[in-house]
Amino acid sequence: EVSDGVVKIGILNDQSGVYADFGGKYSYEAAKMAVEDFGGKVLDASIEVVTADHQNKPDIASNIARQWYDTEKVDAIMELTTSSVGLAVQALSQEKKKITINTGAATTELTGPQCTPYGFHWAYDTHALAVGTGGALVKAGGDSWFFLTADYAFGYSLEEQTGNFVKSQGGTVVGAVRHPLATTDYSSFLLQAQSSGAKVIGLANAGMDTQNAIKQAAEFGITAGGQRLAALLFTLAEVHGIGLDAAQGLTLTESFYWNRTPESREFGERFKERTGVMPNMVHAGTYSAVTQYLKAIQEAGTDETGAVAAKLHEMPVNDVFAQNGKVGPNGRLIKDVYLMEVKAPGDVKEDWDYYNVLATIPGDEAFLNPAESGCPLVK
Amino acid sequence: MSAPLLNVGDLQAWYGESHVLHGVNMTVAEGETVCILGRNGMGKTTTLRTIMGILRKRTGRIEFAGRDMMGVPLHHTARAGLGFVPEERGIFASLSVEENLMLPPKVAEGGMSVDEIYELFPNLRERRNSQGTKLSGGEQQMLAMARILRTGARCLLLDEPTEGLAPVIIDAIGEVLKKLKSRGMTVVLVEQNFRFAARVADRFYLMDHGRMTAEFPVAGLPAQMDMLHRELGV
Amino acid sequence: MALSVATQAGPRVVLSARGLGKDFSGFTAVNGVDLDVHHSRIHALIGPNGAGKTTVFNLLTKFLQPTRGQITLLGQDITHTRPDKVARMGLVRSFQISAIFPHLTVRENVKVALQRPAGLATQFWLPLSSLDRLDARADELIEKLGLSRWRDYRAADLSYGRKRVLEIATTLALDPAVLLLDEPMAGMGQEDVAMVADIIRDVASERAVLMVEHNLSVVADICHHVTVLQRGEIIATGDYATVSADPRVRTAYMGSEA
Amino acid sequence: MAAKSEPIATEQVAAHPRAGQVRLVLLVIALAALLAAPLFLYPIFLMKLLAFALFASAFNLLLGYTGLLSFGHAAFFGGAAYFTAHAVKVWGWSPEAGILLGVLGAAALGLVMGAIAIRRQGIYFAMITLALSQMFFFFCLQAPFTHGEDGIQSVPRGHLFGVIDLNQPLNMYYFVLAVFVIGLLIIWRFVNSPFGMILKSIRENESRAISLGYSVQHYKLGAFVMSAALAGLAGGVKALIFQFATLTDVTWQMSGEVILMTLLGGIGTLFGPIVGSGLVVTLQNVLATSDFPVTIITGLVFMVCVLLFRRGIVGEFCATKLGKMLGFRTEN
Amino acid sequence: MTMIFGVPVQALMGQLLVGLINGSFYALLSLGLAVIFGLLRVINFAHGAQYMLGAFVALLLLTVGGINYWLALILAPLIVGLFAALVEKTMLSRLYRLDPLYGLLFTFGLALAIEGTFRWFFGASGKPYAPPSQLTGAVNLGFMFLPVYRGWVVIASLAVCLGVWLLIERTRLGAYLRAATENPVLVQAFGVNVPLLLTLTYALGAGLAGFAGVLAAPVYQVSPLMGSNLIIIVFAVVVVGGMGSILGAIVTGYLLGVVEGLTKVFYPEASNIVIFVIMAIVLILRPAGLFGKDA
Ligand SMILES: Nc1ncnc2c1ncn2[C@@H]1O[C@H](COP(=O)(O)OP(=O)(O)OP(=O)(O)O)[C@@H](O)[C@H]1O
Ligand SMILES: Nc1ncnc2c1ncn2[C@@H]1O[C@H](COP(=O)(O)OP(=O)(O)OP(=O)(O)O)[C@@H](O)[C@H]1O
Ligand SMILES: [Mg+2]
Ligand SMILES: [Mg+2]
Repeated sequence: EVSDGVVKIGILNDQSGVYADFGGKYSYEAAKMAVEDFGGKVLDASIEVVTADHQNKPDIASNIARQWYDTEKVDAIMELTTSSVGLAVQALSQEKKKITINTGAATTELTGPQCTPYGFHWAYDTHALAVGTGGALVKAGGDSWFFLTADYAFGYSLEEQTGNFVKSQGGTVVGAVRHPLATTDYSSFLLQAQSSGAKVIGLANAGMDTQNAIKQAAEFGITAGGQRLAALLFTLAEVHGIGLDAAQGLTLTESFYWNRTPESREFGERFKERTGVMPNMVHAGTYSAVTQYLKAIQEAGTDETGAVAAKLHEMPVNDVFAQNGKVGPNGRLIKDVYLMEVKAPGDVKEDWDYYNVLATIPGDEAFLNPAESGCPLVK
Repeated sequence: MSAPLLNVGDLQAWYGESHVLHGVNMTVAEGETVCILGRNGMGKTTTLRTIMGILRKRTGRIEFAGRDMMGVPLHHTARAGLGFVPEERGIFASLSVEENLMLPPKVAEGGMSVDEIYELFPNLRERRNSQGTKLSGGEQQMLAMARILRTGARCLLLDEPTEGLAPVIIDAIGEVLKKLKSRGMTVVLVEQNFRFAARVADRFYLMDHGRMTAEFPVAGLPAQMDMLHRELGV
Repeated sequence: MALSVATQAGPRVVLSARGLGKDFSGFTAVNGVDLDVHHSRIHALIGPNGAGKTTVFNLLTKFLQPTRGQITLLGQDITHTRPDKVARMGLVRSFQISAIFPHLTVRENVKVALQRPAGLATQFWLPLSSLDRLDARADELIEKLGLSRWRDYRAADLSYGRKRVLEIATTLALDPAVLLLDEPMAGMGQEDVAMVADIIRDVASERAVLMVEHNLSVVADICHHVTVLQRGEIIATGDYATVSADPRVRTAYMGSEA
Repeated sequence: MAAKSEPIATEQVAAHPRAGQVRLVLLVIALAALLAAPLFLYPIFLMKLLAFALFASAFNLLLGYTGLLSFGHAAFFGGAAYFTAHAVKVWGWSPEAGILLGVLGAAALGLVMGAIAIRRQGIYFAMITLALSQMFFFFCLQAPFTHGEDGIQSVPRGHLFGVIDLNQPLNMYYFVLAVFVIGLLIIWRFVNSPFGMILKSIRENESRAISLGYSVQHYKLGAFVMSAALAGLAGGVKALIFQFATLTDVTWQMSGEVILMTLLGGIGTLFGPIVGSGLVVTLQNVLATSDFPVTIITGLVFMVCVLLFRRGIVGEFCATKLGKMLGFRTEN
Repeated sequence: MTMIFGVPVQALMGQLLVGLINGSFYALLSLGLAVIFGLLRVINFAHGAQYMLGAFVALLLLTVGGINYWLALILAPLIVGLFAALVEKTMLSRLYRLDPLYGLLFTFGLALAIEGTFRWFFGASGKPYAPPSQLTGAVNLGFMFLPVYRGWVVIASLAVCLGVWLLIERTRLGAYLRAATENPVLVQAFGVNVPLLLTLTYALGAGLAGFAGVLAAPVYQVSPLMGSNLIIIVFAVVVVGGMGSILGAIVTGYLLGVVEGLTKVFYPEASNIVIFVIMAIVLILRPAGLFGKDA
């Protein structure tokens, strides 16, 4: 039933670079955790999880993926942080007829024009971030924006979609400046943002870049000067990275928070047991993705890609990460996402208790309607 | 004769695998000026470089002022009182003429003063602020010598000091050497210019294929003439 | 102007300079030098150290760009020509500090010089063996300069003196119309000096030679014409007897040896 | 380059009379091995190996035989990859045409960079090539057709001469092998030609070469362009192998990598770069899926090579008695 | 508000100041490189790594040893210098007699190894390092908020640069070292302990990088790759200034910092390319660099 008697899942992501805490080794742990919770076997075939570091290089990533498929009998690859990597591996996997479930990358391209029948996008995407964080800030009166954008695909789409959303809400975009990936000094960019007079400075970047930008914004008295920062892609890991002093008051969007429900708490604690850190949406998303994939195999009674993909498309998702989430024909998991505010150091009651949940954004609002996603697979 | 200042015994030396010195024996007494004659490629330069310790692939005996120099690290040979003027002059491009002149640390009193030196080599005073290697070939040779005269070394190793020099300068250098001798300076001189050597040296060694094949005092020179004609074509 | 008279009388001028001058950041190394080098003659350029002889060489061969003056080679103005072009036009020089290709064998050194005239320099599609036909000529030269014993040595392993000889060999290989030699005898043993002197005299029969040399016996011996340089300017010119008689020269240069 | 200051071993071991035949036999064995390899090893890996071996050999043509250390060869390698990928994917050119474009593009690039760089020597040359390739890198980062960080993805391999389907791993492999062998033959001839001889002499003593009437700049430029073109050949092929053209191939780290390969194998030896790249690529593959940063090892290897065997593996072998008897020659 | 080329003057002033701050790091780093190159003829590719080392040493001193910023500012450079001295004595020193390119390749490898090691242990993402309490906060200059700490960076680097310049251009030591780079054997034959001098020089250069690292720690995060991003730029600075020209390195450091700052105002896309363009132009027009004496 199961090809060559074992189900092999690959966790391919950045484990040493700017996204090492964002996903990294912790996603691998999440995957193994999922396998154990599932019982370690599916259709009494053993389950294996392998992992590798793609250093945010799409070419390295697709080489590893290719090798995994060709020589190591890997059945599915997940996590895939960084949009460029996500797109590369998803394209390759279609050619090799293998399943990818992306929990780390942001771009809506994955389930848009470049969608594939075997590619799934799980945790979040640029649209959700735009709607969540962008929307919230516009509502709060931040109606003029200036973007600080990472100079590559992910940055552009995040800037574009947030910008569009802001405009659709009657806000304006007064300008944008692009900075190279992994810039260490943002002072000059921040000064431009400052002199633009915009009410909100949207940080269309991620990981270490965002962390540095936020720290330096504080140094240059920008936040003190009354302008607000919108960390468009910012998770628990990054908050922990720069500390509450710098992060407090930030509004951000995640599709998971460990301290939201008893189940998520229980999961969070167990995860922290293993890894020493609380999970963010990428880690929890990976856990969910692996679990769902195994369920699908069970349902399908085989690990043949076509059948499993079909199951993944039709089965609802119910686990600690998603409650009655559904998967669109374009591969997009549609579930609620949450708008958070980072607490002030004083208000923290226990370790890692960083967020106040401001609002829950229903999946249908957060994510593009598959029909409008531009995915050719959607009739 | 008192114990020699410099005493070289069965000195052998190699460049890589090529064996160049095949057991050189030579002694130089305090205050003496000794000249090594020999055709090209016989090992004259090599002898000096080996005594100085620049060429370290060597065996045999080198004693200076009764001290064994074989084990001594390069930067201590100079402090022992040996001064070296290389064949290729070794002027420093990144230093001005004056800096070049001042470079070698004084190892003892009794060296020439800077004024005395400029006295001797007027060109150097004139060009003292220009870059060392911008000097002409000859000027560089003067600088190379002047530099050592400052340090007050007890024993000079001069490798073809007159090469490429104009007769006037050669005369001047001849005078310098005489002056140095009167001060009790010991000199080991490698020369092609036989006429010049005859003027300054007390004693001669004839070098042939890495060995000293003859040794005679300046007095014995006439007797040796035809042999030298044969050997050197003087 | 005894000089100009002499030029009209003598054999044709192949290389001539007019009002040649060179300044190095304020310091004038060469000034107002007029020079005529004649075919089949050996012309000596002598002068105290630092007089500017090497600089004149660098100017004539265009390794340095003159500050003033004009140079003509075989009737053509080369004042603004690149050095390699000048060499191809037939003006070849040796260097005061010997210049050879240290890791090539003696024979290869000579062959490299032979390649260009033989039109075998740019072919990157031909095998090396295509150069074999240069061997004969190369060995001939090597023989002539008494280097046969070292023919297959790396040039680096020769003594200083022999390196100079080798350099002359490569220079001759080009069979240039004008030959510039900068102190060819410096650092050579007497027997080599004699040999090289013969060679120069011999090759001069079908070309012009301009040489810098301190070894006055040689100059007296083989040079038809002598120009004395001092502080970058010509103080005397003519045959050896005339020049060495000139009191200015005696004081400035000859010293006790005259 | 290495030779400049190494002590000169005057003791000469004459090549054994039969050396020629022995070398031929070795060559044949190697070729046979290459032909049989894909039956035992992962073809993609082998192809990567060949591509980098060619790249390193092209680089060595410059460093080993003219003594010019370019720190910007990635520009030609990665640049050609982009050109080929774009031509094949966007314009739908045939693979051979695409590769040709890559080669020409790299050559043109080489002509421009070379024209600027060869006016300088030694470290300055290295630095200016580095600067120029960095400029090219940022150009690629911003130029739309390269798709920045994403790179040009899923490049079709297409049909060679319209008939041979390169999507078949074996077809692709033998195609790459053929390109590789041809590339090497070109290099071999180039180095052992009258032109190569002049290059050598220029490396030894430039001003003397000028005084012999050689227009040094042109010879250097010629070598530079040739090296660039061959690097381009490697790059174009790589783009087809991985169906990918990316920024990684134009970074200065890539320029450093190819230096390592050459150095490790042996500068100025024909087979050195091949051995070197083989080792480096294998190493990278082994460590690709481990979390141990490959740079630690490459870094250490670099240091060890420079310190202990500058001649590189092949170079050292050539220097052994056996090597000399077999008549292997190095430029050092 | 008043405009220059359509840029508000205060923004311009701000950018100039920011440029000056970056320039301070460029100057310190290129100074170290220039010292090493000028005297050892080694292009120290490991300079970026040593800069990173400085920052990490400071971080570890704080987290492990509880040693504060000011002490670290002294200790870290010493530690880095010591490490460099070891490297020089045991390895680098064997390469002086060879083509300078070997020095470049060796240090290139060294850089890879060091950075790789730190990536292995600490990951590539940055670790924060808080500025000393005395230097927190910012002053309002009217046209911008200047974080006090960054003001300090400018002053500190200026002071150190000046000190080093005097040491090398005005002392006998300088003459020795310059000569030693050309012909170490001869200088040693004159009785100077050359090997020791060279070791000290390399240590000094690396120490400067370490110092810059400590200065940088509070400004940027402490990360294993912080140097590798910077090193190439600093190369460009040194080349433009004139390899081995101490003064050139310093002046050009500040200069290019400012130029870069301006580019960020007028044409941000070119901000990361402008320095290389300048470098290429200079290399063509004046290969010895703006301040270099002709090589
Ligand atoms: N660096 C070197 N490597 C190998 N062999 C060398 C080296 N230098 C000199 N030799 C060889 O050593 C021998 C002696 O050379 P040396 O320079 O001592 O001769 P010399 O008597 O000084 O000649 P000259 O009068 O030309 O200076 C020569 O055969 C020369 O080829
Ligand atoms: N590149 C340069 N820059 C500055 N000054 C220079 C340069 N080259 C030579 N000079 C100066 O020009 C003058 C002439 O030098 P040149 O080498 O021509 O003398 P020369 O006649 O060849 O002396 P020698 O016979 O000793 O070689 C010297 O004073 C020298 O210092
Ligand atoms: Mg000698
Ligand atoms: Mg001269």
